[in-house]
Amino acid sequence: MNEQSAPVGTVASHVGGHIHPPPDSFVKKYIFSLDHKVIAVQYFITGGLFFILAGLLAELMRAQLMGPNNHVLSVETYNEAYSVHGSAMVWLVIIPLLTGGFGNLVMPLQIGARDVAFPWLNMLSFWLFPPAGILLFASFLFGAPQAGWTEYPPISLQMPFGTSLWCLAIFLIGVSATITGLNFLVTIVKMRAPGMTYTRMPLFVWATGTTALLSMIATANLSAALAGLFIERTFGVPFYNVARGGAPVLWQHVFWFYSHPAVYIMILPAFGIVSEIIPTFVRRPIFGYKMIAYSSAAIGLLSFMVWAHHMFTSGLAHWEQLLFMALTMAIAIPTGIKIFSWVATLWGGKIRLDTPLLFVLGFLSTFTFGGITGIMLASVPADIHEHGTYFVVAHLHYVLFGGSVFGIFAGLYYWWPKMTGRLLDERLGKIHFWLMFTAFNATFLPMHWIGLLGMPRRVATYDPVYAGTNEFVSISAFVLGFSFLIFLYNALRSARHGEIAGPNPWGARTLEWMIPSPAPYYNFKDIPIVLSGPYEYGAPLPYANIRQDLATVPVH
Amino acid sequence: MAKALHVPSDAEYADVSSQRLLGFLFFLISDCVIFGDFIFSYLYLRDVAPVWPPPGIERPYLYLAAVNSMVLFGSGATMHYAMEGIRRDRRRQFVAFILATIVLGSLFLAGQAYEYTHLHDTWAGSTFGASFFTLTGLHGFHVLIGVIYLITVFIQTLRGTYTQQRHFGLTAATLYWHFVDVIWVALFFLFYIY
Amino acid sequence: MILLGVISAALMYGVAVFPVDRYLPEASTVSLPIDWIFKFCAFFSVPILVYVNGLMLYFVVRYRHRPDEPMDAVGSPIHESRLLETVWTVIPALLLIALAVVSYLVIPLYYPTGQAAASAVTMEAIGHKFYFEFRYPGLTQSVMNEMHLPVGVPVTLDITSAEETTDVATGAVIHGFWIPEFRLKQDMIPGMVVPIHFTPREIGTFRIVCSEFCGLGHSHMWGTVVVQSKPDFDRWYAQQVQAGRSAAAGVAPINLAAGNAAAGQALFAAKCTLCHNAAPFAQRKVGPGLANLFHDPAHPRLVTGKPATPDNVVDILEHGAHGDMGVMPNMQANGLTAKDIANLVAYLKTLH
Amino acid sequence: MELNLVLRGIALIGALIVGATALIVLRAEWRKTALEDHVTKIMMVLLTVGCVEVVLVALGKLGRM
Repeated sequence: MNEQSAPVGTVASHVGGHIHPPPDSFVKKYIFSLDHKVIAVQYFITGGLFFILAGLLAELMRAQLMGPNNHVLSVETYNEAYSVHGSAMVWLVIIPLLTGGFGNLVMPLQIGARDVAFPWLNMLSFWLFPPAGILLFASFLFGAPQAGWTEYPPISLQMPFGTSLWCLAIFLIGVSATITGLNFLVTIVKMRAPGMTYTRMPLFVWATGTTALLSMIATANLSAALAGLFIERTFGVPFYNVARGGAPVLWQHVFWFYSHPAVYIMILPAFGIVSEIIPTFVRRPIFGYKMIAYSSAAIGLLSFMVWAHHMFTSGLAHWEQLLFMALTMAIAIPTGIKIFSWVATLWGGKIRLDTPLLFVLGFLSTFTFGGITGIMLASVPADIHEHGTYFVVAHLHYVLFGGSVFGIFAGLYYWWPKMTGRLLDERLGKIHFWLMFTAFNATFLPMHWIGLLGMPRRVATYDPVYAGTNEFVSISAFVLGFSFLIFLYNALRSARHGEIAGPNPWGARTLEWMIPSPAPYYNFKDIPIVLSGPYEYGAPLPYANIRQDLATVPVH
Repeated sequence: MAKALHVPSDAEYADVSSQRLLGFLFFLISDCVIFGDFIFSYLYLRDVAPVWPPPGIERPYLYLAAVNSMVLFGSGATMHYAMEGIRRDRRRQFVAFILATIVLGSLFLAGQAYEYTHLHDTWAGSTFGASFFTLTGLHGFHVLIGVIYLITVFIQTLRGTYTQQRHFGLTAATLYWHFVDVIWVALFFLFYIY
Repeated sequence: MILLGVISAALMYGVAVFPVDRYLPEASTVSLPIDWIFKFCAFFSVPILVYVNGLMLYFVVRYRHRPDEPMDAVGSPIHESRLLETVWTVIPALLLIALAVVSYLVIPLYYPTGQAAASAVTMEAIGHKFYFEFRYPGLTQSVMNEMHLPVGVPVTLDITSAEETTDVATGAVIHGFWIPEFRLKQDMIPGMVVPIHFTPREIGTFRIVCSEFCGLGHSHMWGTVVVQSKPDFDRWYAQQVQAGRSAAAGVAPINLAAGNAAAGQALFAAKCTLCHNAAPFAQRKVGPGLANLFHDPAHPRLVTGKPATPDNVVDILEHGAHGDMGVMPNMQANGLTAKDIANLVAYLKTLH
Repeated sequence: MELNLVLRGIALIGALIVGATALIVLRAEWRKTALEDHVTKIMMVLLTVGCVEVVLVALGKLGRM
């Protein structure tokens, strides 16, 4: 405890300076931990397990779709598989990993705080998450949901009890995400180290802050919508059932009012990760810091106003179609600004092509493509043809897989040493990247084509004219699944054989690298004082109260 | 162990309170969104219905609701004066007004219960009933929680948990109670006036 | 930069001349502007994709950290460039505005507005579990799954979903009405009628696909649209009028004795197994298992409440039924002839 | 109909008192600047709106039976 010396000067009364006592038992240290870094690891492990389960469901689906009229799965099981796959990937994998995982691991460190504002709520958020996942997968025992992750009524009102479990599971996740959002937002507003103005915050913090706001507001709405669906299913309260005066399109409105912001909840943290990794490996300041930061905020704001672009074929009034089309196109502009700024940062750098940057470049390539197809979907007449087809399936995987999941892996390779103290193997990492990148494109690129030609989504079989393409897609999907095993091996291997990382293996300049790896439970011995922005490569470190002798040179 | 007994300084208390206040306001915002979702549902269902309320459905009794609203709004005013009592260290003012608030809140719940039992429509009976009972029920649940919350902070205050300087729990309870009031302003308009 | 420009230009040219019609016929008038919009997007996307990816690769190679450089070498300290940032904000914005304007102009083309709608023939398309029903003006009966249209005649299609029963468990669902070759899609939403407007411009047979998940039969919910010349269409229409009259007069008799169990088994596999197992009652899919249909002491009565006799089963096969498990479509919806029904009953009799 | 009049009377008088109180509180709070004071101001404005609703209902100008 001697290390935990009394902080000095003005810093003592700063809110980031408070600290909870050190954990004194196994349970408090690893299970009901209040430490944001331990909670982050808990999110990573739990989310990783659900990623494997949901991924296996995807492989089963692709096995069924190897050929037309296959009978690997029954039609019912196939419907259940894609519904649970989608729900789990969105709510049990991407959102918890990016917000609960990276947000918890990195954000408090980057703002120079000793924990989040409400550590106990943080623990509660996490412990709502495994039960939600178990409920969702337990729904298979009672007839899992079949109507996709969107669960449009009236069909979702007609399904067996599993759909009610789905409602409960996602409700729990919703509560968890709302609490996390609230917690992070207070943390970012109140607990930044002295001198860290909003425009000196690392870009990941900007992204996490915007995400937190979206989580807090949009996810509360999701909880309400799910409660509506649940009480209609359980007590027959008429909201969505036409026969009782309800309106199925109402669900689409309230669902997408959550789920479009949710798309940005899933991508903004990945933007943040990319914005951290690029300057570190390019060894120069990020190009257009303010534009990237403000575009995050703009995306956050606009994301609440575009939900009905998922509903262009749901009989909206013409003015609604026009309004939502225009707003959707508006949101493409800040997204474009980010992409162009990242590419411009590469100019004139001293680029080290390590695995994290490799994943970021993969992200840029695939996400840009997903963004472009997004614009095609935003135009109402084009969407009339593309809606509900494999084109949409391809688009959303380019954004959520090519975007979020590539971002997650980039972040994992980047912050793994901070989390565990050891580096992941570079060679295995590069093999993982190339295999994943190639298999990803081979899996999802052809889907655009068959979607445009007339293959609808959510089908267990299809017109035999698409057989060849589907077979190719399925084989690629199996290779894609295999590529994750390389990562799994690499991760397990690093526990024993991984190179010891040291505090700052990449020579980065944000605050999380200014302390030992893994970070001690109190994070900062003294709360640092921030003197300027975090990406001034070549200048002296902009921190007081930090050991100045820490190297900011990459170790390899 | 020494840590656990640590008594925060005034500055620390102010810092922690400011965090909690912000967190509490964010909680109220997200709660507001939940009400907002069901209000949107109500307006949407009303918009697509050919006639409103649906055929055969009677609206609840207006003037009882008016008196009941007045009771709830009155409790908002008394809660404010209870809070003022703490801020100015006038204990008896605090006790009198918070008790008045608790009584008025319970009266509102009683009025609500009377209204529920005398309506012909039910929760699952029609789209009107669905929205009406979901929204007012959710609100009534908030009032109930609020009454329990007020009783809790009242007892805590009697035990000396809160003082003139340190009373974040009471601030939060007051804000929560005002919030519940203000939600009713919207619900009263939607179900009895609009 | 120049190389990337050349690649972009080549690809843009490729997009511009891409023969969409060869891969997916542009069979309705609105398919042309919709494809044009798609090409517009693709055309301007090409340079964005080429430059983002190309510059990324070029920079990574050109500005790589070379082994002879010191470990702490850093790159250019430039933070921003107002000019560049303005350029890459304004140009995409202008392109998006152009796209929005074009889209705005195309939207009215597939909704019945103005004069075009006035001259159009109005029909109804209704989604069922799991087939499409079409109602023509002047026909007393509906046409199932196969829509016939005369080429070149404007059509307004009122699209909705059938409210099969008022019961929640078996009630109406949302279907999607999609004709890929027409580039037209509209969700079939119970309680809502949404009209769309188009003119077929090519003769041929095209698919109708359900594009919104609607239950177990969704994967198989296909129909066809047959676009014919005006004389062919008139001939078909006259036949339908005739069929309607004879239907009103009474259906062609079904000769149960002539039923062929082997043919019935093939039919059962093709048409019935989506919803029914050839297994005991309890092994239900959408409907019950049918193995002991005529010999099940636990279920002596059919869904119609009548005894399980061949004649009453024929009745269900002909006219369909509404039950607590779901809806059994009628013979038109299932595409069955009188002979098919006889074969099916013969097959069902052989099951124990 | 007696009951109607009694209830309307109670609602009218009560709402006038509460509304006036809310305005007085609003005036007293107006110059304070802490976060919770701003929130209180918003709440008091909305409370006044609520009282106006009740007054108008009691006077028979608004409301549906």
